[in-house]
Amino acid sequence: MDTITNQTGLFVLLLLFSAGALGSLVLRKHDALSNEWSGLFSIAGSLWGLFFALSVIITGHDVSFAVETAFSPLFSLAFHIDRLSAFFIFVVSLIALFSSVYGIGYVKHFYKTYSIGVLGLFYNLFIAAMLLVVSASNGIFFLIAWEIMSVTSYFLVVYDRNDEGNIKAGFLYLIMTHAGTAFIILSFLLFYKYTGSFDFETVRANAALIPLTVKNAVFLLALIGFGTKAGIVPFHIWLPGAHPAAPSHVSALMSGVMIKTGIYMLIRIFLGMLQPVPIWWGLTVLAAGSVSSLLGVLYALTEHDIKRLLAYHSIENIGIILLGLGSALTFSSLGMPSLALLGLIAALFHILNHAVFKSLLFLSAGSVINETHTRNMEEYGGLIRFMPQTAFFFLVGAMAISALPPFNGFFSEWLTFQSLFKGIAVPDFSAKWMFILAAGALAFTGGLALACFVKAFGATFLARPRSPEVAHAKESRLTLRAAMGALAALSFLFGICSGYLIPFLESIGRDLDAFRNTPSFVSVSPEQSITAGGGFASVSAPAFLFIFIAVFIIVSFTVKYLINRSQRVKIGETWDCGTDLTPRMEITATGFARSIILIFKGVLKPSIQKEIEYNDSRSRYLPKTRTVILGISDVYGSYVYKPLREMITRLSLRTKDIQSGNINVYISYIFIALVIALFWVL
Amino acid sequence: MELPIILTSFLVSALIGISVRHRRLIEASSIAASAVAFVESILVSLKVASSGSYVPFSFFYVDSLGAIVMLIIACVGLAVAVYSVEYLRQETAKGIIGLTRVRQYFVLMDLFIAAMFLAVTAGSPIVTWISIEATTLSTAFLISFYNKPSAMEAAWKYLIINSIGLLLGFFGTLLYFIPLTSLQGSGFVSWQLLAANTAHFDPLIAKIAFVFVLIGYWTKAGLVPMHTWLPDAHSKAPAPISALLSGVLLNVAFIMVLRFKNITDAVVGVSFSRNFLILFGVISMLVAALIILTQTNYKRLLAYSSIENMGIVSLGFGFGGIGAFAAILHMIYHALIKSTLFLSAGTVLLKYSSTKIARVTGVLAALTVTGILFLTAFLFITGTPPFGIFLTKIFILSAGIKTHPAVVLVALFSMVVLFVGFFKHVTAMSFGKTPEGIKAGEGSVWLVVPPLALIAAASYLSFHVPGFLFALINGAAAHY
Amino acid sequence: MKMTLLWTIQFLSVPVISPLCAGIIKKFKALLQNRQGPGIFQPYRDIGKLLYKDEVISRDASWIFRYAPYIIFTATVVAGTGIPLFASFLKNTLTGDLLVVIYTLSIGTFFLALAGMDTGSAFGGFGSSREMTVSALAEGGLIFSLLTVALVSGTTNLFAGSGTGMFAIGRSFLPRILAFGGFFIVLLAETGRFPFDNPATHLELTMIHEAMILEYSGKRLALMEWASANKLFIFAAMASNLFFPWGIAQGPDTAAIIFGITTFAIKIIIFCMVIAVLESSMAKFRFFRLPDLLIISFILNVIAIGMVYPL
Amino acid sequence: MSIMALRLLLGIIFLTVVFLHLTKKNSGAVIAYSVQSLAIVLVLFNSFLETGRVSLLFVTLLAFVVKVILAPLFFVRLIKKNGLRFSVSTYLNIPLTLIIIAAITAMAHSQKLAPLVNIVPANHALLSLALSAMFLSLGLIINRKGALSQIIGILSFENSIIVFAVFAGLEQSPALQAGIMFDLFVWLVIATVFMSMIYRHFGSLDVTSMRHLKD
Repeated sequence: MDTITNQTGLFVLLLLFSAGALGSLVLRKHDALSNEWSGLFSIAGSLWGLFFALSVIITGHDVSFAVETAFSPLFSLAFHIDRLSAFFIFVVSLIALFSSVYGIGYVKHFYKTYSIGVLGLFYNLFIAAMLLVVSASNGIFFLIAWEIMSVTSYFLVVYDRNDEGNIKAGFLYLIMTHAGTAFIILSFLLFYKYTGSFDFETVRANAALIPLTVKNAVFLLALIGFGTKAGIVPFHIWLPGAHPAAPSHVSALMSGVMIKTGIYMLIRIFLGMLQPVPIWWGLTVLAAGSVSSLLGVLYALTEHDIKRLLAYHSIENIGIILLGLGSALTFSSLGMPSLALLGLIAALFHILNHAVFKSLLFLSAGSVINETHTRNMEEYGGLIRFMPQTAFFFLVGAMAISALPPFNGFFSEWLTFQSLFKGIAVPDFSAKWMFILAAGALAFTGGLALACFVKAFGATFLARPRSPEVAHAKESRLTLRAAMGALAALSFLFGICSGYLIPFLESIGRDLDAFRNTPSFVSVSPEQSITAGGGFASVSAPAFLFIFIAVFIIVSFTVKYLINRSQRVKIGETWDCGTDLTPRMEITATGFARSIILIFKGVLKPSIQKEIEYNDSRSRYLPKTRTVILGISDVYGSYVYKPLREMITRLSLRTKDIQSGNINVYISYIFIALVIALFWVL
Repeated sequence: MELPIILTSFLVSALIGISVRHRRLIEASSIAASAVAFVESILVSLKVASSGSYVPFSFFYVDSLGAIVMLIIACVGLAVAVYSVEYLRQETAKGIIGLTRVRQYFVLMDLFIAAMFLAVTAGSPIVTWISIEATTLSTAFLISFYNKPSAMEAAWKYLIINSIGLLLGFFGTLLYFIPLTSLQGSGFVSWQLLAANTAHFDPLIAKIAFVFVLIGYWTKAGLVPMHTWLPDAHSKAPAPISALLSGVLLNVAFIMVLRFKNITDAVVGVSFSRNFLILFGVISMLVAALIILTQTNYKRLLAYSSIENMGIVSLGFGFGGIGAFAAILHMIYHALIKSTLFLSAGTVLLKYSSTKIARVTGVLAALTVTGILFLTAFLFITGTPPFGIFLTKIFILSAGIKTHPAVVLVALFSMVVLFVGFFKHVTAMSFGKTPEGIKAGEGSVWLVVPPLALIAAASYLSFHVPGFLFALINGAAAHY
Repeated sequence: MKMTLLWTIQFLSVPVISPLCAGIIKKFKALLQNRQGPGIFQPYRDIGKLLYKDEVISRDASWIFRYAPYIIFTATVVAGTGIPLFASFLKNTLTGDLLVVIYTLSIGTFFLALAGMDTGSAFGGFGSSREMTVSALAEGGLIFSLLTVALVSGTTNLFAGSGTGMFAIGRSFLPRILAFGGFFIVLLAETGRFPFDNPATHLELTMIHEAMILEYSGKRLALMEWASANKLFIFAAMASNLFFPWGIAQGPDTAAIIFGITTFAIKIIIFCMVIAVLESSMAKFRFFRLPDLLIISFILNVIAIGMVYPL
Repeated sequence: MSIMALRLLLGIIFLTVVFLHLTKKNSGAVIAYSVQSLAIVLVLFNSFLETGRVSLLFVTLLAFVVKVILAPLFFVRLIKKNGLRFSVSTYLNIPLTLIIIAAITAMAHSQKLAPLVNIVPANHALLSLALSAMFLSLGLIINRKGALSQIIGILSFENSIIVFAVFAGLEQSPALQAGIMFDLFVWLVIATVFMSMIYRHFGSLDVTSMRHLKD
């Protein structure tokens, strides 16, 4: 393994993706060839990435080297891959692998409409850029990779360019991410100002030179900058638009992995570079996590666009990851490194898990959309009969994201909960209450997520088809199913094997200086029982699975063979109160969530429009049609972004007055500038 | 002999334009002159790179910065000459212009380029001033080329405002000669002589002189608040001329101030002039960015973007150190990319016959290659990695963060606003449905090759700067 | 040997005793309403009868509908292994965590709601919608009330939580009582009792739980009914053992165990009576008033947790 | 020539600028400019007399031809051709203009600009006056709406610079001066052509009628 944990290993990785990108561009005249080329190289690259990342994690040998550039000593192509980077390379590669497999089949429906070569180019570059982002160790180099990641993903978002909505979503995405980058640039500039370097290692070593107020500023800047990419509320507004707009295998990568790169940098900066940190940083992160997770899931409930719904769940899960990270920060400020490590493990584990089940969900949603040609859940229904395997994979994803045991989502949320529970016991007053609120937010989030996925699965796959499109749906192609199946299996395996995974994650956390010699609060017993918080709580995934399956078999066996052998099962109609049951009588996705929306109307600010048309305008007894539209107003748009936009636009219009068109005025500017300059200098 | 050859070839080409009525010959001679200038400029810059400066006769003087700007003129000039041929043919085909105008165009363009070459290579500040004045004169009729009222208006404003600016610059230049009044008999005052005689210079006069030069020449370089003519002129001129104006002429005027800055700095120290550079730079960035946000005309948008970039360059020189290095690099990138943008905008204008952003939709569908060029150039110029301008911007900001954090903050804000505004308009133009009656397809390959070559050059320079150019940049940056 | 026996009892007692619990409530309610009422073993007879009946399944139903009863029933039984019934020393460290129990029950809720939507009936859909609304809002209160106990006892293992005496730490008395208040509200919500749901109704406008299982018949209906009885029993057991941990067996000593079982039975019966009294004396709430109640439960628990470690 | 005569010439230059501010007729402006140019030529001639360099005589002649003869000729033809007797109005009325003139003159004489006028201490007063003339010319261009007045303003600005340069001893070599003069001539031609084109396009020489280009 040592043989590949060096720079050659990394170059091979980048080379594979570059070859995929360029090759598919060269072959752009042949759709199929280009697609296969891009797919094969990205698969090969992802496999190599997995191999490479695992080698680094297992051997613990950092890969670190720099290629100097001629431009300036400030900027070098510096790589530093420690275990934390390797973990993220692992996550990127893992999801990229299945997305690429899926893509080979999925992209076929773009043939002849759009250039497949361009898709292959940006797709491979996007993955390569993500790999660079998590392995760069020079600030400028990092920013370059970061922006390439943003721009390539922008082009993937607007790939389906005939849809005006996609263009708008892409626009919002790129300007938000650009604004976010400005904040990041500013924080790096502040690093440079006080440590004289953009190199992360140098900054870390000289972090003591940075005054506390500047550190605080850096914290806020980085939280906003990286939070924009991660989709923290209220900087999330681009996310529900952009993720659905991209082709589904790209959405899987964006939601599953790309947004985590923001989290990666938050970990890197807050836990890696700027230790020790003031306690309010951790509390702020906790608050951000609580708000994001709760609002994310609430907004998801209001959606009937399946991919937007999933996108909002990404916000929710980023919130959950932030809860883990926030508790890690808080504990480290309180001098409880073991608990901090627990929080970090929870965050890392959830990053991995969310990547798996969110990409699974996006891929299965993509399969559904591919067959039904709409993202509107109100037009689905009954797909479980037409696409049984897709339905099953979606169900697995839904259970995992709803944190139902024994799937992986449960175990990372369990760890997050444990770190929050332990936080309630800290002696610091404000921290204690923040932890209580965070735990409450997480508890409600869990319940609401469950409701949301009942809605999503039920409206999509169950009951009768609500539009004729559904009836033509067929089970998707083999590569699509293979990718989804593998992710579903992973989602299950990561749950069952959480006991095996946790030591790995712990070794990753220990790579950070703050935790190098920390006694662990997470242990795994021989029977795979995970114990967290120094014996505070424990759970065993295999035992749970065993009991569950055993009981299930006993129950089914008993009911089927011991009790009733003589009775018949008749297939009949659903009871319809004597009328003809039509799909229009089924509950809709909007209707399902309506009660929750109304309960949270203070937050969501729904608008209900009712339009009734009468048969006879004089006697208003028999309505002809009745339309109810339940809309959710864009609160952030109307209270944050719109005023901001209007303010800057007004400023812009004011500035335009300079260009009044009158030449006399223009000349007077020069005169005034001259006079001011003369009398200012003298 | 390189410099006289350059000037002569352009003058010969201009003469051919005046005396001959054969269109192909005029076109060929213009391209040939640009090609000769291109080759000779590279030779000159190689010489400068190896020896620091190049003084063939006492009449000429090329330092590192001059050589860089010379290269810029040569590159953009060649591309513009090639592009102009096809551009004017298409306009003739559309019935917009006749042969007389074409001849006029090439003659004036040749004179214009020649004047710019002379401005950066002349050994005397006064000759420099004369040639910069000559650029104004030769371009005035190019700006009013289409003879429409708005074009007339633009040309008039251009003429008047720049004349005033240049007269101020002239006055400032004269003031720099004060220490030389004691040295009797020297008829010809060269840049070197000025730089060598700073010892007797009254600091207060040096400051006043610098203010006049700064306001004066920067009127021509288009920094706020002296920029007012720029969006008008750059948007009304034919697209290739806009490329020359925005991409090249601004730099030519800009570096004049830098030359005087060196002299002033020798007298009163660097901080005096730096403050000016920073102030004008940041104001230019802010104003240009804000105006771009609600711009409705894409050629004006590009013009404002030039103002913004001049602001960035000014900021870079104002911060000094690595900022100056980045500023020079930025100047090069900006010249190449802004020309690309104007040339692509010209192709778009040919296709859509409108400079209103609202009337232009679906460029990617109608003009695929040009659309991609435009989009790429947009990403380049707004500082999106991996393109070079990102690096130069970061370097400039990091040069400033230590001493002027507030300025850096404003500059960063302007960059974001500019990106948002520019991107909004680019999105509106690139995507969407092509209007009725616009047929898809590039007009001619020669409308694509010149901008493609320019952007290719800029992209290449983003990743690798050839040794001699690097030596030139370092040599020039060492002075600031 | 003894432990195996005890574990078998622990495993079996949830499914075996739960119908009895439902029967007791029904009987009490009947008595309170001056009716004779069915015997307390009537639920067993009902389940038995249903198990042997023929079934009708909608042609719109998918495998979700068919397998949901088994999964739901299994989930309740598995959850039952994670809670203390009569012996707190059976520390189930594998699945006895409060979150495991809660989320295992959620599996049941999840499939119940899906099954409700599966047949395309209008009733099933709104039943699921209401069920998920209530359970989503109950989640916070549920976790926090158990968390109060967990914090008092220093572990989230529910068995250990029932092992500490109620007055072992004097200052934990108030938090526990508050948490119990919260828990009781959640109990009513989760088990579909008044004022949240009327377990006996088939009136379209008010039913929640019944709406979802409307399409079931035969053995699947039996499992559904049984599972809901299990759930009721589990909640009652948690309420009695975690908040009033009296008499529960602390060690594998036969007398203690028998005492534990007895006190447990008494506590359960008392709970059944309380529920019956409540159901007889109270009207069902309008649906949109329920969130207030659930929020009250959550806030009670937040206060309780805040008081566990007073500063 | 005596210093008194030079002062007189400079006074004439200064007064012509003031007159340019006040006159309402285009012809008056042209005449004022010719007078001003003549004064400049005399000043240049004086420096030829002092130095005795023949080349300076050549420059003086060139200046005479361009400024005193050609420029007014162009303007007069323009005025005749288009019948532009009256100049377009100003922004400020006459009293206000006078106040501004006073303010600008005071500014040019202010202590702040002392180093500038002390280049040649003997010519201190002259330099101040030349500086005032410069600023006043700028003020003229700003205040006047007429294109012709603006052109004359620029020319008068240039004259003031020349006169400042002469008194400050900053003359350039004759070759360069000739170049400058040639530039000026070309500029003059172009400006005149533009003026007639503008008149054709806009129907007046009022620059405020040009309002196509604004943001």
